[in-house]
Amino acid sequence: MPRIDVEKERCKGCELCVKACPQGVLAIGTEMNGKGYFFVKRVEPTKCLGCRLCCITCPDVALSLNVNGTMYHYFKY
Amino acid sequence: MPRIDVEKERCKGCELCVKACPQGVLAIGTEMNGKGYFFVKRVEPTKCLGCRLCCITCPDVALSLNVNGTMYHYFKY
Amino acid sequence: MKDKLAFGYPEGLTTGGTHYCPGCTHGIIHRLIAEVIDELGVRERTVGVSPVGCAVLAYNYFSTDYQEASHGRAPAVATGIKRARPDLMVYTYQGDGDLASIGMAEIVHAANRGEKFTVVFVNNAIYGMTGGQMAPTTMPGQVTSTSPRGRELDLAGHPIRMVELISTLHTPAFVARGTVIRPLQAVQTKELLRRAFQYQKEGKCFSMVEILSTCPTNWGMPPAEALNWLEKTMMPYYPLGVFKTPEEGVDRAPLPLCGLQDGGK
Amino acid sequence: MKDKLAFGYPEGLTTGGTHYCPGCTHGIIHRLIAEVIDELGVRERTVGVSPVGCAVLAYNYFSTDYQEASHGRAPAVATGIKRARPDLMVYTYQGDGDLASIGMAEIVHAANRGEKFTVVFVNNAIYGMTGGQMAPTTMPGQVTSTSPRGRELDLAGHPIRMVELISTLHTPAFVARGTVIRPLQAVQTKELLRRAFQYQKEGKCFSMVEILSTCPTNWGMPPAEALNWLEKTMMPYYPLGVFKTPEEGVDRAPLPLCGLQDGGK
Amino acid sequence: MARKLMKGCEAIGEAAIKANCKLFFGYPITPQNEIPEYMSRRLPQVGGTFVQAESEVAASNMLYGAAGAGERVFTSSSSPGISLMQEAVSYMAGSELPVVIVNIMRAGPGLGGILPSQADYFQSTKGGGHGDYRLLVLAPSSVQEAVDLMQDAFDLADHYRNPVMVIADGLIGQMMEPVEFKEDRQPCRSLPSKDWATTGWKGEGRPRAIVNSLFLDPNLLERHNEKLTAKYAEMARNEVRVAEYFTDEDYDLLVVAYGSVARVCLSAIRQLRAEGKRVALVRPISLFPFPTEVIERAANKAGRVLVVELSTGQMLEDVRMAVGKDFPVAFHGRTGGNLVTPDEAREKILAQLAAREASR
Amino acid sequence: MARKLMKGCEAIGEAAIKANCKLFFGYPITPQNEIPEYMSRRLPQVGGTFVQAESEVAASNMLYGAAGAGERVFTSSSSPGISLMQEAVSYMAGSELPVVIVNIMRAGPGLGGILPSQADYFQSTKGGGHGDYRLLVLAPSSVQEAVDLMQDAFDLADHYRNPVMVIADGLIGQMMEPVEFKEDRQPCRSLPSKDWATTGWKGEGRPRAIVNSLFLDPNLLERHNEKLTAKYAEMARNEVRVAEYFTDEDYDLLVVAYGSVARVCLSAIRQLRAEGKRVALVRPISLFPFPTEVIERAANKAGRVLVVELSTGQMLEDVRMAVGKDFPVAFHGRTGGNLVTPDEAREKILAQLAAREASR
Amino acid sequence: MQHEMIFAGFGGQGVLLIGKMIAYAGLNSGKEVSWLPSYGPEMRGGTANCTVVVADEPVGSPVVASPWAVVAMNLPSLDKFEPTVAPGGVLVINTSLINRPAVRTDVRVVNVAANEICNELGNPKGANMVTVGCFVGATEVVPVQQMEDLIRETFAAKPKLIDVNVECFRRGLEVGRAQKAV
Amino acid sequence: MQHEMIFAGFGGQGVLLIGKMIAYAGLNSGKEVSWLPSYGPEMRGGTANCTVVVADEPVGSPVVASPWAVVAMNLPSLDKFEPTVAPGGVLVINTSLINRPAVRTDVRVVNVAANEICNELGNPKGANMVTVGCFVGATEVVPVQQMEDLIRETFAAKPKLIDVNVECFRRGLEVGRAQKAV
Ligand SMILES: Cc1ncc(C[n+]2csc(CCOP(=O)(O)OP(=O)(O)O)c2C)c(N)n1
Ligand SMILES: Cc1ncc(C[n+]2csc(CCOP(=O)(O)OP(=O)(O)O)c2C)c(N)n1
Ligand code: SF4
Ligand code: SF4
Ligand code: SF4
Ligand code: SF4
Ligand code: SF4
Ligand code: SF4
Ligand SMILES: [Mg+2]
Ligand SMILES: [Mg+2]
Repeated sequence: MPRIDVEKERCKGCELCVKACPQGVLAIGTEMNGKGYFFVKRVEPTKCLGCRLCCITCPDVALSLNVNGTMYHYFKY
Repeated sequence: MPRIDVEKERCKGCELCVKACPQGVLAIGTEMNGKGYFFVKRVEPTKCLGCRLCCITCPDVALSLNVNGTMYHYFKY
Repeated sequence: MKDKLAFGYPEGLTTGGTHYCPGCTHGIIHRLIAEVIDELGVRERTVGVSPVGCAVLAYNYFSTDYQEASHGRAPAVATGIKRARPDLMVYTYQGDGDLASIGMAEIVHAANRGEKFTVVFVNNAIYGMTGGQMAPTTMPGQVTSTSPRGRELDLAGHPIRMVELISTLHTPAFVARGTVIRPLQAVQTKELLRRAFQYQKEGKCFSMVEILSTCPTNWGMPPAEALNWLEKTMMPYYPLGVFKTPEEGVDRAPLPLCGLQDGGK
Repeated sequence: MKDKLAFGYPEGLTTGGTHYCPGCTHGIIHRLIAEVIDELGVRERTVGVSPVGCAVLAYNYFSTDYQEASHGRAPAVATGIKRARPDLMVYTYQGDGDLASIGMAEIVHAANRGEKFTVVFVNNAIYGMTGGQMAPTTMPGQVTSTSPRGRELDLAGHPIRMVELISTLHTPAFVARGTVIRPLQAVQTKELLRRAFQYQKEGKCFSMVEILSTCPTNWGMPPAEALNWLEKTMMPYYPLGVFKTPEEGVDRAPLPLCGLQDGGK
Repeated sequence: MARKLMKGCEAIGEAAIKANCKLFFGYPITPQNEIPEYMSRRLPQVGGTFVQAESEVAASNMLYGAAGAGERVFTSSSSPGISLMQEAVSYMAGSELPVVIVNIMRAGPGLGGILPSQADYFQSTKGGGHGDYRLLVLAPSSVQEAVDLMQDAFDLADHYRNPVMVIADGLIGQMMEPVEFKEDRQPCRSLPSKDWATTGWKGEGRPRAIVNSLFLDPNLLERHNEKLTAKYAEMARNEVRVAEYFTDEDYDLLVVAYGSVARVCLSAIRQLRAEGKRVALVRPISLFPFPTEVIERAANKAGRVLVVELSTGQMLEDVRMAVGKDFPVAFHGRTGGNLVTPDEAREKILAQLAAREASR
Repeated sequence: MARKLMKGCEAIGEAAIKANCKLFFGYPITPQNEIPEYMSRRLPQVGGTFVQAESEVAASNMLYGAAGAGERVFTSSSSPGISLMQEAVSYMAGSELPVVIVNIMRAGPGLGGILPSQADYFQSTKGGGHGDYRLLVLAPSSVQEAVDLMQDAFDLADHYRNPVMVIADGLIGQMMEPVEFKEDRQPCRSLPSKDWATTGWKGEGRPRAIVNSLFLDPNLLERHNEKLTAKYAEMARNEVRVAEYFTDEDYDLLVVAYGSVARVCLSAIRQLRAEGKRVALVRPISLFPFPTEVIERAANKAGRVLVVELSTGQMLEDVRMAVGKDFPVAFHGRTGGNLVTPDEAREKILAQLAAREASR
Repeated sequence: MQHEMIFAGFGGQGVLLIGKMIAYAGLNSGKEVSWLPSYGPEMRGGTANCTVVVADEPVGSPVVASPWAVVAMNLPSLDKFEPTVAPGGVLVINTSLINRPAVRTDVRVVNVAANEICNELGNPKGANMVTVGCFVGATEVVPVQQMEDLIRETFAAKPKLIDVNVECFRRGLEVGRAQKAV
Repeated sequence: MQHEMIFAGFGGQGVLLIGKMIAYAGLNSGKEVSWLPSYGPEMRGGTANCTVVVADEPVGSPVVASPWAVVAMNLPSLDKFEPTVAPGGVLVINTSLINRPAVRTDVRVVNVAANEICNELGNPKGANMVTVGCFVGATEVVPVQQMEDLIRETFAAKPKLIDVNVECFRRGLEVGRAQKAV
């Protein structure tokens, strides 16, 4: 299964990933990080396709994607 | 008859008018003006057509053209 | 089987995080550059040049040597570096105020001399860092803090298209425009950056990639809305694409509209 | 019947004579401008701006009010004058070092703001006043005092074509190129100047006329030979003509060479 | 007119408008962006023109053109931007153009920082540009004074046909204070008619106007330099502005400070005097011409001087020149954008008083 | 190596090459065009690079980049061009970049003229750019000295990581004199390795190199300012260069002059001494640091000072500061490109001697 | 008399505005005033503060090292400015966002749960009004009526916001008055 | 000993070159020298001059108000510099282009019809060589052999010009020697 990880201290809560995700995996949470931002959380983790659209979109490189090695072959984009 | 007048102190002897005149009216003379230039002289005054090519060419506005008023109508170029 | 990282943090970036506003696409552009540097394997001989503009602190964000240029002069600074050390990979990162306003002479001349470095030109149609004044690239009617009635074309003229302007130079160059507002466009822009750096690596030519970017803060809109505004307002005026390549036979210097024969009519 | 003056000294010029070298075409250009000012009847409200260059003393030669600008900044000075007093007719007279090198930012931005003045740009492919150094417009291979092996394209790039560059701006303008090396071309160039001043008189747009000119002294050849060199060497690279007019529908911003679809190949 | 709370930068802009200046050319830079922003809003309302220049180089040359055409005009910037104007400043001084330039100084050198500084004193008063010239330099220490000096600046510029520079820092530029614009303000100097301006030559009435600083003949240029020198001497005679505090009383220490810092020092001195400490303050308002005589006199009375600046010691040199070498001139400076606080000023003053005591 | 007749400007160019400087960025301006012209011919012969920049603004920023990449580099210009470099000069001082800048001064202000002048003294020594910084400023008075100082300038720049300015005028730049380039010249100062230069970061060996003058935190910027100030103080201790003539003898008048003018004064003084007149000369070679102590000492011995400059009095202020107010400091200046002739110097010196006599 | 105050909080909390209102209120009641925003790099970090001086005499230094009062709307502000309050001065704490008590015991501490109160009143952006109300209530540094007039002026362009903000101010006022020095 | 000289004429007459040759000849014979061209606005006007100092000691001022010798190749130069020659000095006049005699009586006047002579020798551009030859002949300020060597060096790239110029120089030398002080 692909898994999106959020580095909460990097997230600025801009919501761009939320809008970019075709699967509704992500949403802004209600917790604040150390810089005063409400950061993103996985709300539907199981729906993740591993498409990386959220990663490519995030201006703060707050998201990373881990996949089970056998599952996909990811091209360098 | 058209008549080209040379203002000798303005002339710098660059010879551009000499080359521009289709009639060979002008040539560099052997006299020096106050600035040390050999200035242009009319050598074949009677051949002048009044075409103004020399005037248009002279970088130092050292030439002027006088014509008998009835002879030509000069357009503003 | 162990998990495998399919998207992670590029080595070309330092890990500290940036000062950019939430949703500002400066951050995406940074990442794309870092990835290209990583992928070309040139990090250890790359020197960046930061502008004066929101990216003034870029030297803190890229894990390469860096120089901070004075406002608009990054192309001159890069010329100095590259002429001193042609073995280095050099790029400037410049905003639209920096490059298209105060730095106009420097960018045109560096391009025209064919300096072998790469320019990343981030066009967000505004002065971000100083709080939202009009840029030469500000759109007609766009309200900024120094165009409170919107950019007035009769007083401030039309926005300048730098890519088009630089493309008219006869000196061979690679000149292109992209954006990062959607993932696909980010991927395409990365490709443009890769080409730009590749041309430099081969010592071929000057290269410049203009990237349309957002400034949610000074445009006064949420980040996602800013992406849409860019698409709707800026993209029709600033078409994406490759405008000039160094290959032979693609010089496109414009010809006169009409000959002198009918001049003066 | 009394003689009638069919070609005489224009009122727009002072009578003192110039410091230009013998056969230098700066002098012809001066006369054409003066004649146009006379013929449009605007001498009493015209203000010229001299450059730093061989024409630095232009203020002594035109019988109008005049300002002497710092090197390259004549378009900024003219902007100041015209914005302060829109009723004045304002023109700058600039060399290629002045306008195309140090003054690149000022000319591009004045044109882009659509400042309603006229630029007379005298391109002689060299720095005349300072003794013959390379200009941005110097021809490939041309020997100058700072390009002793001839202009090397890989180090100094190709000559800049200012008219083409300014023509890409979207802001309406009148932009053209002429020369004065033959009487016919001088007449045509006068026509270009007339149009340029006329557009200004009507408050329509920025106007610029580039004029290819000789520098016999620093080219190191007699005046007549200089005319031929210009024709043979410069004219093929700097085509004469009208490049941009303010009339609708003649904007010729270049389009991308290719779409992003095939970018990266 | 009633007193209004205004930000320093905006008040400076409004003061220019009240001084009938209808033209502004400038380029954004922190911490003075509120000036161009204000002008871009206000000028069209009063029939004026705001132009955002492509750079400070261009802005300063636009100033040249507009002033040369006879109109009142000003620009503003901050330290790095002012450096870019130095060629044009020298040209304007050489061509004797009346313009007003505002420098809201920030910390340097180089890009430095955006916080307050007074480290452009040398640049402003000695000539950052080339050649022998002087600017009239005025340094307000409150928003109201900025307004008053701004209005005077235009009159002085016109009177002397010379650029006038108003220098302050972000403290003055960013703070709000009550200001009043006097309705019936009269020019502070006579305003000669601008018959030298390029307004179009009708062939009579006046000679052809040529705005220029080029003199190829060295004798003509020397004569021009002599004329300028005489003008600067006249300014030195007539335009010294200085505020003295407690110099009529007895004191053992003279503090010299200008602009925002002077104000902080004054706070500290008031408190110290309330405690019986004998301290006085001279606050130069015109930095060129420098109030040399006032300082010389006041320093002699004190026998000890403390100069406080947001720099590593620039006005210090002018004070040293005024005071000579007979007694100590101490210095306290802060840099980098750090301010001198009243407590810090107090402490430095007390230390000097103690040293004076010890040396008796 | 044999002595060779060389034009000052060309000798300056050759000296740079002999100092192993392989990079020149510059823009033409009279009266120093022979420098870029010479470099454009010579540099390719020694594997170096000459770039004609689009302007002085660009040239100075190219200097910044090249110096930041660790290479020796220089530029040259004349007064208006140097004014355009002031922002970059402040940046280079702030970023501590070793560069050499040559100013062949011409008459100003503004476009002025192209003949010799010394009116950029303030700009060079006090900071024409913004912020607290100092350049090391050297002023040769012969072509040979220009050569020697030029070579030292690169060493000093590298040693202190500071811009060094060499200022002269068209007299030095345009004249030919015999010069000698020593074959076995050693660096005049230790040359620390340039591990701060942006030469590519290998991830180890040294920290990442960042060439920068921005410090947003005022405390960091203040610390940076303090570091710079300490460096300037070190220069002041170690880098004073001055030539004294007849100061070991008795004299009633001290003349202070630098550069080309000092040489003219020396001619006059030699002749006057031959006639039994008691005059001495101090010629500052480093203008920053200024030879304050030497002048103070020599002035005290004389009791009267005459400063001669091609300006309306700029170095004069530094001399005044050194001398104090106890006895007169007279001034003779020429401007506009006019030179001081030996006869003129003689006459002014005699007048001062007479005044001194009268006041006894 | 002279009162120096620092208002501090996150960027969007409106601390510059309430500082400005105090300055205006001072001016309108015949005092001398100054208002000085912080504009340094800290602004980028998302925090903001301003220094306000209200005095009978023309204001000396607008820079204040030990203010009479500090109004802290978030934790970083409390951390930064608590130590600076002059002994005997006032420290207002927005307890909604600050989860520690004051450390100082030589100053008068005034607590207000500003965000809770404004949320309660349906004006989630009104925490600054609540806080300034509390401050005025606890200190009477400027007249209440002046402040209410200023709120009306401030929101004149958005009439819907006037009443809720006045309401916020008044609720703060009550909270402050309840903690008034006796 | 120190000799100061000014060489002056029209722009194209080659006065800078002959000044330079004198300086080189001085240097090559072990003297200290300086050569200073005029580069001011007068150059634009078509005139040029240079000041050369040849001395035993290092040269003091390269600027000279009253030179020991003036070599005037045209009338404006004579007009300008005749009054400056130091009493007892030397004044060389190219009589081909100067149609007035010298006014000064307290200096040694040396006349040479330089243009006639060089035209005669088929080297119309050699007037400067004739003149400098005459100057050297009349004054022996530098060794003749040095000068001839320098002519050979100067025209090394155009060998055809060497002999005619040496010839011009020698003819000048004769004229000068004939007018040598006795
Ligand atoms: C000489 C100079 N002028 C002006 C400034 C102020 N300044 C800093 S950044 C900037 C413009 C920033 O806009 P842009 O280049 O578009 O970058 P962005 O912040 O939008 O990314 C300006 C004018 C400066 N630092 N130096
Ligand atoms: C700031 C500055 N830089 C350089 C110069 C020197 N300068 C004078 S004219 C000139 C260039 C002249 O060339 P161009 O503009 O082509 O005019 P031309 O003489 O050929 O007509 C230069 C570099 C100067 N006066 N000011
Ligand atoms: S990888 Fe794709 S599906 Fe998964 S969270 Fe990101 S955008 Fe959504
Ligand atoms: S795009 Fe990045 S910064 Fe923005 S909300 Fe998503 S994870 Fe956070
Ligand atoms: S008018 Fe024509 S024909 Fe007559 S001289 Fe001139 S060019 Fe020759
Ligand atoms: S073109 Fe003019 S200047 Fe030239 S030779 Fe003819 S008349 Fe004389
Ligand atoms: S101000 Fe604009 S450009 Fe700058 S970081 Fe914020 S959003 Fe980005
Ligand atoms: S130097 Fe060249 S451009 Fe200048 S006047 Fe002479 S010929 Fe004309
Ligand atoms: Mg921008
Ligand atoms: Mg030219």
